[in-house]
Amino acid sequence: MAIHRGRGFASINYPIGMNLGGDPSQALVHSNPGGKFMVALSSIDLGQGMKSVTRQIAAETLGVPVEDVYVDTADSDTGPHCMGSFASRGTHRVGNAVIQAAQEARSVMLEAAAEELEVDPADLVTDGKGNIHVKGAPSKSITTAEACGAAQFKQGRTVSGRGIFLIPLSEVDADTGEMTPVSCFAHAALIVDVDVDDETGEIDVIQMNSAYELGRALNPRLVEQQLVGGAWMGMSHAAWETTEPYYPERSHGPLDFNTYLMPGPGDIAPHNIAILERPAPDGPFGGKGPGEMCANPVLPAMVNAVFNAVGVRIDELPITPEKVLRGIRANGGAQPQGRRG
Amino acid sequence: MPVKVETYDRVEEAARALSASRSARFLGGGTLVMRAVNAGDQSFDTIIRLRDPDFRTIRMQGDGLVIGAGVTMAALVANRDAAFLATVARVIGGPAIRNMATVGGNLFASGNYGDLAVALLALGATVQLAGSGSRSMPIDEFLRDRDRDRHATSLVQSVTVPRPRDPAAFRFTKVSRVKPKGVSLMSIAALLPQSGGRVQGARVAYGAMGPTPLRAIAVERALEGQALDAAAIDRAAALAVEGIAPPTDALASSWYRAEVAGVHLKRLLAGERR
Amino acid sequence: MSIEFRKEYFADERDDNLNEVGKPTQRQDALGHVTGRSPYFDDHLFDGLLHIRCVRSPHHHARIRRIDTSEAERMPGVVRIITGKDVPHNLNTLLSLLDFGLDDEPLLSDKKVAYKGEPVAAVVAETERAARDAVAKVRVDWEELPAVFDVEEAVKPGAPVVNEVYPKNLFVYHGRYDHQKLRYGDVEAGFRQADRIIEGRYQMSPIEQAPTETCGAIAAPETNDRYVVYTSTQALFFSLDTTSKLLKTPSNRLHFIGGTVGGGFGGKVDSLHEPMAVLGTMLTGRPCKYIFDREEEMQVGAPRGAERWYLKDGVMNDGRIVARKFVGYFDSGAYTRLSSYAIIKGVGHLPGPYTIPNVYADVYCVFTNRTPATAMRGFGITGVDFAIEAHMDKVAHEVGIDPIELRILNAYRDGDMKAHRRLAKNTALIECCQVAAEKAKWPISQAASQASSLRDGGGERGRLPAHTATDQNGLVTGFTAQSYAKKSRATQPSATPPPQMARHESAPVTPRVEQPRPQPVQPASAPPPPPAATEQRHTRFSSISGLRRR
Amino acid sequence: MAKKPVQFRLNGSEKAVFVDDGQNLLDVLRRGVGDLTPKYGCGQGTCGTCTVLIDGEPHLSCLTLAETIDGRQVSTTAGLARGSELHPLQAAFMDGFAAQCGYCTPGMLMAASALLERNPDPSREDIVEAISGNICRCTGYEPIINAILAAAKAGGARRYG
Repeated sequence: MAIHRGRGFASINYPIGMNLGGDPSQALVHSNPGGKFMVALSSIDLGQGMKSVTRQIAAETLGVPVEDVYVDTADSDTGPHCMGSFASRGTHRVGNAVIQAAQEARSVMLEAAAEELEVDPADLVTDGKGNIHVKGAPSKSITTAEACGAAQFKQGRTVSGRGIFLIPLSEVDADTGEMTPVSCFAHAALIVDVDVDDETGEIDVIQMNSAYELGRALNPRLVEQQLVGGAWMGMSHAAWETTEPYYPERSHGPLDFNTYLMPGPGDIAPHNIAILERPAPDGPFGGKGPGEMCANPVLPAMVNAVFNAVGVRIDELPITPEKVLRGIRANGGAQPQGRRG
Repeated sequence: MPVKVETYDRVEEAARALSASRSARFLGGGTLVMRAVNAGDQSFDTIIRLRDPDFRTIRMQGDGLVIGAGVTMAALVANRDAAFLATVARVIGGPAIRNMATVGGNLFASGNYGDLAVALLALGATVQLAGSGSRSMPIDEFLRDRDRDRHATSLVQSVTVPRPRDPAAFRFTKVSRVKPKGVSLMSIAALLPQSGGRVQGARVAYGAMGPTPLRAIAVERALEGQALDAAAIDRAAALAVEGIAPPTDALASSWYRAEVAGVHLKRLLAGERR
Repeated sequence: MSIEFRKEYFADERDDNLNEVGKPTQRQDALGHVTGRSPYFDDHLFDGLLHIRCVRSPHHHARIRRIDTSEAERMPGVVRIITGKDVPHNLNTLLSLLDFGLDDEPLLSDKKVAYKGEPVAAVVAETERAARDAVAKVRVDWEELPAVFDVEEAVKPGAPVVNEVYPKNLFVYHGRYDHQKLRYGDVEAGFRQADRIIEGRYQMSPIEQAPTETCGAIAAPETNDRYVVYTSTQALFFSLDTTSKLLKTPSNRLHFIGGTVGGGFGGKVDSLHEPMAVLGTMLTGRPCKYIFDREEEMQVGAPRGAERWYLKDGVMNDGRIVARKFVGYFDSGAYTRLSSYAIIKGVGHLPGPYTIPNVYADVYCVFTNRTPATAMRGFGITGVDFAIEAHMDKVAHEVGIDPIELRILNAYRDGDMKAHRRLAKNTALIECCQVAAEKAKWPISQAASQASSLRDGGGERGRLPAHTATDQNGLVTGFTAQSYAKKSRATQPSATPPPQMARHESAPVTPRVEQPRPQPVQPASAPPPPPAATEQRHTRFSSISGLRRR
Repeated sequence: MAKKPVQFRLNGSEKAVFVDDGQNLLDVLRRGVGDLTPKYGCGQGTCGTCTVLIDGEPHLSCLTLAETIDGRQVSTTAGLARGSELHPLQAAFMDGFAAQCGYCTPGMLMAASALLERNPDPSREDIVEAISGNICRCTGYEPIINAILAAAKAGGARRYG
């Protein structure tokens, strides 16, 4: 018996938003008289953090503390249209719609503040802590609560805003495939180390090292959640999951979590992540959307690591112990390809 | 048809009710029967439930351990007298499953389940059936006939397991695709008592290598009377699937099982832990 | 596990001093999650709730001769049995909302089934158990038909017809072709010029999204003759509009509530449950729940479909890839759902993040007798990225070059022309490669470690190929182009400006549609800038978004 | 179909309900007494989202015949916090960003709380074992393991219900 260590690499880019565009999202923002804001969406939080990232975007744009904003997702009576949570479009599309809505609400708030302070609204800035003051004269100030209260009860203004983001639908040339798929891409490169047992074909993931470029990490903890969980899913797709273990034969399809295989908590490996941020010109605060792409490099990196370990190319996913063992047998034994780094 | 639950306080009553109906199932820990109820299984309409505390006891009887069929995996792990089985019970399911799944239920588990039954088969346990046909039978016989429906109406009351004199003579391994708690791609249990440095009375059993746990007769023969040295182990491993046609399922193909059975057997016999 | 932010990269393109953005703020939903109070769709209780379970095909492909529900109707607790004739508009395709593809899938089949598990009737009953018991009593007289499971078998002449709407078992693109084409330069010429040809075949497996919460919806009568629907959907208005269409019910009579979902990963877009639950409520006047059990989620719920890719590269001895050809097959299963879309997305992604002067792709959306495929995390991309990156490793091995250096050598850079004929910008592949190598202590050459996405792109690399070889292979007749992605003769992709520009002069963000720019200099006028607002918009965007450099 | 009366303690308070034959505990908790914290994930015993404690030990409520809990103590995530004071595990799950979609969280918390009651100073391996019957599809488990370690350090073994 021998265990062979192998290293595999893969790098990818990932299109942000629905391909070809044509996928609008809207947002509505309004304040109550106390200067607390509500963002109404019909977008979905599947766990990716839609409620949280749009909340931060709204607070940043409004110039108020994040505690002053809550996001309500997905009630078709109150939330305006959104295409949905898929295609890594949430942060990009909904985030931009929220910026637009929040900007409109902010400008009304500043107008109300200006009227109270008897200054030009263009001279006003927010401090992000709940105050609005004259640029360069912090003492001439009013709280956002006072401004919103005045707007409601004295001035008759609605501190609210509407936002939509739509990239017009691109056409596609049937003969050449010429098209405008998306407006920005995220990037990743990943190195995975695996151990391969040359008698059983079993593989263990030992560690991962990666670099992800995702525009801007709008919330670093949410990004971390996506990348750590996404790499786990990539590893799972690579070597565990299938609904049809003998595809294209339809037999022996798993019906539960015992036979639909996914790595358990004892299978996970240390993952060292570096995050690069090259803001997307049209992303909300430069953000792209890391949710989908984080899994993708793991699949090819794993098959490449198996090749490096034992010289077997697994061109059909998932990498089962059986495929590895058959490959080793076909080669007349393990053929380690040499250490990398 | 809606399911009906009948509850009994004495094992004889439960056994009588069970044998009186072809469409009744006995509820152990629920991991098999309640799953079937939830899935709308139309093959039974009555659940027989037993509240007899004796059903959940473990006691010594001579050299053997009498384990009530209602004893859970968790109770088995916690019992000092059953320490030799703890290594097996501990690798079955997560903690919640182990608090529910019973020894009796495990005898009826099929497919990728039933690791304890594999161990009991290797240990040469006997199964006690309750009711009018109250009797004991070797576990080999019980498992052989299990799926022919001969015992579908019998209630397993307890299992008697001879305790290996030398704890090291009993070995168990489970091959799984998920750590730490996948179901069995295969499990192997081996009882290898030695006398004068030679194996005497080898019993080797597989799980997930057939419709029920089964004995590796060719392996046992190859080991019988041998010293457990590398040569003997190799000879036995080469016969790992002699006379056995392993199944194909979602976890692995028949080919793969046949290919690696010898590898895992060899590692178990040689005491290699991976 | 460790995470680090490499702020030194692209630092001059960012303002890192924002108030809220970039902060590790607690999730708005965290307290609800840890107290178990987050309201998922099934966490809404209704008195008198009815349960829906479907009668499903045991066959991969069969004609329905007769459905006999009489015994099931007499079962205790059964309130109603629904069949295809009860569905007001019993034919749909999801992307008809975008005018893409033809209606090809019934909610409840009444003529034939094309995959194992396809629903043909639904039982509405007082308890889930009663529904299950009645499902077992529905008798269907089946006429089994030959089935086809392999994508390449399915497209051969004489293969069983899976989906009558597309008799060749192939989706039709742009009303013209039985596949989506990509033609950029001349791959055959590229292959002739190459030092070596490297080929590969890659197969991606079907995969279940496997959210811990299964798909489902609860519908109930609301006041004012409306229906309220609690749903696990990933796309509220997709589900609402699909329900409106199938049930011929105005959208404003539907009140959909969701947004808190126990994982989706793409598997909760298909909108199968909402129409069924509302239909049950319409027919019974009572709240109805329709939810997949785990077994259904695993095998009847649409998976990420399998993909098969053939790759052929023409490579120079120094590692430069000069031609890359793809032939791809998406296994769509019995119906279209979203596979048609994924293929255009995948083709727009080719040839991966590399600058290759000659690229060719033929990608087919194939119907087979299996569970229809749908979206999953990385949809349209994950499978082909597996193929591309496994292939890159093969190329590196055969050419004898370090795999990371091969990527950096061929990586796309700012200003390069991509195969879909738009210029690359905002690229960062090279930097990711370098940082990953550094973290893993994988040594790479000095040239590779000094390369940059910002340098050495454009110029010759930004030019469209002088000649592109085109063809009319796979031409079909009898189909017309729909409005989705339809090629007009105009040079601008859209005649009307996007709505938010028309409405808000202070729009913070202009959707920047990439344009073909044969001479890649600085990004020129992006379409369609509203006059006079440009400068102000840029200023606003910069100050609010924290972007420094355009 | 006859209904059977069942009396039990849920998070310390007395409950009395009528259950159907064959009805499982998950259904009774959610629809019978309105405790929606345990979730349905499979009904097969393979996902752990419905995990509750019965007499302090983790059980799968979907596989528990409801009438068998008569006279027993059931604990769910609804009973973890003391008023508005979160259980250390809940606080650690928040601080550690150990929940994404949140659907597996109640089951994870129950599995973890049973562990900490028994073993206030668990190793990483002990934790991996304790949550081995609980599926999480979002996080990759690492944040959950770390949160449980952090809760143990913060004195997570606090007895409730």
